[in-house]
Amino acid sequence: MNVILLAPEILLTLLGLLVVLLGLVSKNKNFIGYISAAGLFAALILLLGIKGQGTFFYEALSVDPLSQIFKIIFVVVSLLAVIASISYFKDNRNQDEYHSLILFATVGMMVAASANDLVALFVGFELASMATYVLAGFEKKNPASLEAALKYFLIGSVSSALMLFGMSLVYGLAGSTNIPVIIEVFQANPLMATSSLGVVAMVFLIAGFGFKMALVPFHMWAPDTYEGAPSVVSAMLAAGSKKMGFVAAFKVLVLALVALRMDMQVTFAVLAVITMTYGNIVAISQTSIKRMLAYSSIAQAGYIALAFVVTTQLSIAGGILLALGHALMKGGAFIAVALVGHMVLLDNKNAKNIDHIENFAGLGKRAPITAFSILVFFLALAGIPPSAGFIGKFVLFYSITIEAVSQASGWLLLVVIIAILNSALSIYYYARVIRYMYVLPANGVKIHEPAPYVLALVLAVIGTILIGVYPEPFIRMALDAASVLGVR
Amino acid sequence: MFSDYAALIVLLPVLAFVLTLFFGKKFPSGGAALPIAAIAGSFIISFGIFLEIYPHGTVQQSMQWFSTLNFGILIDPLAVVMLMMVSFVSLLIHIYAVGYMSHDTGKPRYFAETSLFTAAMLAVVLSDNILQFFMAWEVVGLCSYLLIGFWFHKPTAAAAAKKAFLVTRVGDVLFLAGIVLLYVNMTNILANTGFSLEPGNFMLQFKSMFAAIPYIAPTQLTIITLLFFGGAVGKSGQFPLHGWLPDAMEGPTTVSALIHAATMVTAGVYLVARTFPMFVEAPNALLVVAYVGGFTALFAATMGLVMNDIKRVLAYSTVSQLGYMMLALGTAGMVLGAKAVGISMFHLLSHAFFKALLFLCAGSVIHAVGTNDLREMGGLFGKMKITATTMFIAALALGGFGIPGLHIGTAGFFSKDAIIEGAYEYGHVTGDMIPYVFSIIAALLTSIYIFRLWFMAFSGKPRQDRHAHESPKVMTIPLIILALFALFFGFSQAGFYGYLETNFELMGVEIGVHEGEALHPSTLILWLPIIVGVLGLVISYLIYNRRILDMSRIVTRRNPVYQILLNRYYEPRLSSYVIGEKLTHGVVAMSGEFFDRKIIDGLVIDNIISRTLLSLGDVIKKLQTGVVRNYASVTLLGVGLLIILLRIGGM
Amino acid sequence: MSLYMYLLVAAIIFTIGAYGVMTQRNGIKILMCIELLLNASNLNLVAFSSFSGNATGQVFTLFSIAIAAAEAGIGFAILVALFRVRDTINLDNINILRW
Amino acid sequence: MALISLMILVPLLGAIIAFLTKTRQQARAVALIASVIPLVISLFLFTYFNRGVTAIQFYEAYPWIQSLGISLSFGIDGVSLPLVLLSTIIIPLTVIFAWGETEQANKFYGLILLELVGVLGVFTSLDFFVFYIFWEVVLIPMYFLISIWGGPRKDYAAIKFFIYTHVASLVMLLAIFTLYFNAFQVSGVLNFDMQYLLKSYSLIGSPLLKDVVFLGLLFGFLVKMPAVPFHTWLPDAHVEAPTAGSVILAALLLKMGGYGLFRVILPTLPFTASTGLLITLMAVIGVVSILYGTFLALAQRDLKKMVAYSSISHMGYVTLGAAALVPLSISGAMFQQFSHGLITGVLFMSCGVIQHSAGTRIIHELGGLAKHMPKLALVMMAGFMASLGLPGMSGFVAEFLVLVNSYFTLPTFVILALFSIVFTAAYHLWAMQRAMFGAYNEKLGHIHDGANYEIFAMGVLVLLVIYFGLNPGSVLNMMTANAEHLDRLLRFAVLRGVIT
Repeated sequence: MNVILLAPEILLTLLGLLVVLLGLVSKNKNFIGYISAAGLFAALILLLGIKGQGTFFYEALSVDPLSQIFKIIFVVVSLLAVIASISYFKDNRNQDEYHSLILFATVGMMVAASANDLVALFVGFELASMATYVLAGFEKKNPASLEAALKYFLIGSVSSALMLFGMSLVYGLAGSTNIPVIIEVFQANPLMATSSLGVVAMVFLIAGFGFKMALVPFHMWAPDTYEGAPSVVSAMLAAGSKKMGFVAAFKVLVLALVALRMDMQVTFAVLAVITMTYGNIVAISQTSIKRMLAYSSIAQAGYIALAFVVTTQLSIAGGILLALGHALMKGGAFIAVALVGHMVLLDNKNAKNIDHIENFAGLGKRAPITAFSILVFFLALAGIPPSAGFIGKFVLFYSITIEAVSQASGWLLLVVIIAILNSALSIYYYARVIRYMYVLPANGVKIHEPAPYVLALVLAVIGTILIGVYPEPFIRMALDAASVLGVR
Repeated sequence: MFSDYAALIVLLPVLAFVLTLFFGKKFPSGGAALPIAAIAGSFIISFGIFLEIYPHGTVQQSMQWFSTLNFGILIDPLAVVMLMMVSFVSLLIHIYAVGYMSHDTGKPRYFAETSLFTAAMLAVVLSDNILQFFMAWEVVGLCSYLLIGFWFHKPTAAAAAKKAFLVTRVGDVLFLAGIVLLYVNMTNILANTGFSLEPGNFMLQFKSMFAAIPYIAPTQLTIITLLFFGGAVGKSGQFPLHGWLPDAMEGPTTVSALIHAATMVTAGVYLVARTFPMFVEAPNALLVVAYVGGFTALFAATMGLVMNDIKRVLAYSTVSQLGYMMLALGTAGMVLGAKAVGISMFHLLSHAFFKALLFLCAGSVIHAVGTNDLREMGGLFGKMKITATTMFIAALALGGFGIPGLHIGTAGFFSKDAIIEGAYEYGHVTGDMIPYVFSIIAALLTSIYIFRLWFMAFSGKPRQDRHAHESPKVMTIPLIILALFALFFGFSQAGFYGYLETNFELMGVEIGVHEGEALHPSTLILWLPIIVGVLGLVISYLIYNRRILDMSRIVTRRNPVYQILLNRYYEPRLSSYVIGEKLTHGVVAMSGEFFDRKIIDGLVIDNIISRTLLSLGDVIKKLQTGVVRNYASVTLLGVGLLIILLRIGGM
Repeated sequence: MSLYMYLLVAAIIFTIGAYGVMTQRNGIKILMCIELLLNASNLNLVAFSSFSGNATGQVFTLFSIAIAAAEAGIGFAILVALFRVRDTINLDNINILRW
Repeated sequence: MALISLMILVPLLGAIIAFLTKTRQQARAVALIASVIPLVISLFLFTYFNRGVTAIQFYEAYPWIQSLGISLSFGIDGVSLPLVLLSTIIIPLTVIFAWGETEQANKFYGLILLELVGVLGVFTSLDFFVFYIFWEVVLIPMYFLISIWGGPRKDYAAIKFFIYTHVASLVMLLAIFTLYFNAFQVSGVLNFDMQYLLKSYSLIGSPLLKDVVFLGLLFGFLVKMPAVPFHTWLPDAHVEAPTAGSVILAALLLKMGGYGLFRVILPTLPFTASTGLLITLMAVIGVVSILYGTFLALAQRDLKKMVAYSSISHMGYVTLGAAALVPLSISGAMFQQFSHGLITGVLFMSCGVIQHSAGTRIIHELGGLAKHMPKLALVMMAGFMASLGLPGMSGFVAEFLVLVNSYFTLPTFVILALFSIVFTAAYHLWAMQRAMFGAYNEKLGHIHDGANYEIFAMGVLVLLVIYFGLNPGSVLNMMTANAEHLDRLLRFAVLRGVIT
């Protein structure tokens, strides 16, 4: 048992505690942001540096390519969020709590990512969830923020209850909570899972994970929460904790599906198609950019969920790539929105709904860097090459297409076509924002964009484009990660 | 040694075009000197070549263009006489124009365009392959467009120019189709039969075409020749594509002279003459040629009777004379073989001279009186003697006056009588006298309308108090020269025929020149043309000079015949209004527009697809009530649905 | 008493909780219903574990009880904060975020 | 010597620099330099291109995504070189034409340069993945050109253009997927190389799939061309786009579609399951586009819209010539692409000048412009004559070749196409008469002639049109070489009797 492999988690946990302590002793807390940023950066280095696999705590946790790539996603997202928060929560009295919460949330996600046991998975899930519940409502005086937190919390706990119920049934069926063991048992006697109890268990798990993934119909909380929560937190939620649902789903569902040779293609196809279509169509009619982004991330979840339709290595790799790309693009986008909010508040201290699309008019002149990064993120989200979004969709759609071809199944092809039509449709609302930024006249002066924001944005932009221009290593990582699941 | 510079015949005027267009202003009199010099050069070279190759020689130069196509020069008897005529007449017209256009501001443009016009026509004449012929032919069309619309600020001029281009374009498309068909046939022949090109020859060269005739299926050949003739109909203003020619009068008179005498319209006749060997092998096509020609000759003459615009009268006379030439090619072609080319070309040349003369005279009159309307002219004889005299000579030539017995007469006399005789001979052989009858009646009408014109213009008392004066030397001298040609060109008839008969042998094509069975037409037949000519002269003298009967009672609104003639058989209305505006634009194009914008774009793209999607969003988003209980319900219901779904879709 | 009785009870509890979540307006009541949901699962776990005879289920239950407690804490915290700004915990009025 | 990648990189750099420049003087200077260097390079390629050789020349490849068998490989042959030349000619002239641009000049010129990057990439890349990426990249700058500098309905036009063509390319992408996967199944090698994939097309198992893939590709290209009935994005885009945008759109972007036909469709066409049917389909689409475009052009009131529809009808010749599958008809179609690129440039520039000085493009609101705009009248007349196929101009050669050689395989369609010629002349002349000739419409007030740089750009194009009209061989010979190379495939197909 080589503890080095868990160094990142340990580091972040300790850092979280440290941050709280520092918060107690120090008056001006602005430096804390830098510390946690540094810590996250260090964790990232560790993650990238550490090679090797292993399981810990009686096989409760396992470190493998799959967990690692998701951990990288989580840490990167938190890093971006934290960097942005340095400006966002500047001179806020509770920065220490904020940052520690972010760190704990990250740890929770990482635990979930490398969970090898339902208990660990549940604990990780809950740790991350609770931290983010609080974060969503972190602006205590802002009713919207609190409402967001409330909805998030209620639906979240309902679905974690569902998940727990599902887990309990699984445990009952398999007699163990260790995922590999469960799989073995299932493989041994498939009938068990095809029993109604098994189905119910499966569905409850889907519901639990689907809540995080924001799949229709478990998405209801997402738009409200993303809109109400502080933009940096929304970034965290949309880009980070959302992926926790996917990693869990990959770990449990995919394995279960493979083990049980359960034919859930239709189910997931329906879920995915409904999700992406719903997300895109509703996104079109939004005027609040954060809400629009929320719906767009629902749509993206729909694309990623296509990976479950054909559980091939390639499709899952595609899903992972898109998740990675989406983390950067969506995280960056929300941070950019935060910057715009900052800009609007500069214009007018008590401005209402600051993320309204009108506020983006002439952004190209007022805040060139922000506007440009939004442009990049949106084009990437729309799947225009060369960008992370394109690569992800490319691999994903490719995997579905070849399945359709080799199975000669028309309805799979139909699914792909619906998917591409969706991604074409999405251009409509992305382009509308772009138009506001670059075509419409500015209704304000050029502003100075705070360095932390800019840094976060630039990092996200570079990541987005880098994956698009030089996807080779990322594709390999994704393939390795997918290979862990032992799918064909 | 001239033949080495054959290319210059075209290149000189082209050069003059470029220089005059861009630097004309810097030269005296709008750079008229450049084209005049250039065209004079062309004339000299052509004449030199004529001297070199006479009696039995050709100049052939050719270079590959791309793939199986080429650019080349072919100067055989047929070409060289055309070359000399075109360059010479257009030279005179250019000189005349210096005076005629002296007051116009757009001189550089004018001279540049006329120069290009001449160049293009010369290129048509000496091209050695059908494609190059077509290309030059199109440039001729372009120039006519530019020149007819020279006074583009006059709406009528702009419209006339467009009409000219479009109507001829119809013919051109047929011509192009003919070329396409020919090309395809040639390719197939080369691929499938023993036929092969001599080394250094290209596919669309006239030589190769003629050599290939035996291999082409007769029906194909007929279609090809008919399509070619379609082109000729367009360019030479034959029925039913004649409408553009009278409208072309909107251009300056000198341009009309160019179009009608030297360039453009003769190209159609030249095309048929050029590809005559193919026509000879396709008798049906020849028959069509004959009938279209004969009918046009008569048809146009009838309209010439009633026109009051001096230039329109001449325009219709041109149409009808071109009809004669086609008639000659058709009828004589069937009975006399290659001699037909000689007959028709001879009329083409003599017509060129006296028609140029007529137009220039008309121009001189208009220059003096300041109007085109015959009814406002009269009594000009005293004021402008030279013009009147030369024009009378021209009228005699057009009427074909002369003494049949002892070969004395105007140019028109020789050329036209030969045509009419040909028609008669054709009738005699085949028993089909219709073309002959057409030609005789046309001859009568011709002489009536031309002398009507002359008497109305020059005799009687002035009908307006604008003191007209004789034109300057630069204008009268060309008149005199042309008048001499109109008088004496006819005497070269015998030599001319002899020279052209051999034309196609030079390209190795055998066309029998069978002299009919020794035909001795009765004296009546011999004298009939001149009799009708004189008759016409007398009639118009009595009516328009002596005024024995009052025309105003005949020429009234209530006289349907007069109305039809005056409205030119309603051709302009039909072509431009009904076909042009209503049918093409109004019906076809507009319905297409409607279909495109409203059905495809409006209905499908805009309404059905985009609008639905966009409005759908507003509906669906209402599901997001904002009440958390509903969210929970949806979540739990989702679970239920999922279970059902799995039960159905899954296991 | 067979395993299925336990499972049945758990299912009933779960259903009650679900029903409450769907119908109640009062935040506190909804929190209680969520507790029901969680405890239904706990009951399951314990039942399974005692019948299959391995302890994991009971461990799991301990974890989940702890977590449930924390969750409740957070829930109340949020409700309190919300009450401060909105003067109500009737969740049907908490809908400024919608559409 | 990585000439091609250099040719693509220079404008990319130029674009970035142009974006960063402060004044319009700097911007346009950068744009000019960065667009002339590629011209020099492409002229070099044009000179040292080994004619008569059908193989790819100036080949260069760099590994990129090994795990998917994707490599950055570039090269040119007789099909692509003329289009590369065209692109590098059009863009500098566009920059010169737009020399007076004032509104956000740096962005404007930068976007124009990006367009150059895109089209050069499309025309030179030999890897299907790279091809697709450039194919998509082209959309973005054009979207901005329309939506920032466009006319009143620019938003509608821009988004319509973007989504419409994007859908098409996505459909094409699916077809590419299938090709790629099929090749992988056959050979066990992951490779995105274009030629390799096209060769493997004939090995697709199910006939249905073959046709589906083919249609997917065809759809992608026909929308770009655009061919009726997928053309409706074009008129809107053109009407709203700024002049420079229209020029690039019509002269280069449409050519991408045609290029696709020659590069992708023709090599696969003989091996489809129902070749005869598909050929007929293409021929029908081609002829319908010709006639439809002509008649709709006849119906337009807006000069620019008329020109837009004329582009549709001219591109119809490309489809027809390609469908005829005769070597000379194919090379004629290629030449039509080249020549239409040059001609349409003049036409759209004329529209631009008129719009700029008269303030309107509605034909019946104009009239007698020639009086006050002699220079424009001259070049515009030349352009119109070229567009209606006057011999001696490049358009004639192209259309003649297409018509004549298509007659061998598709006689009826050629006869139909011939009809359009008269009407083509009709709408050109009608527009000239109403807009330029006749009495001067005094409502327009005092108007000035086109600026010298505008006239210069148009003049150069006119000269090129005449040059290539009199001496088409210089580009035609390389096209013909490749067309004959294609013809071997087709001959093979003919032997199998799939082509009637």
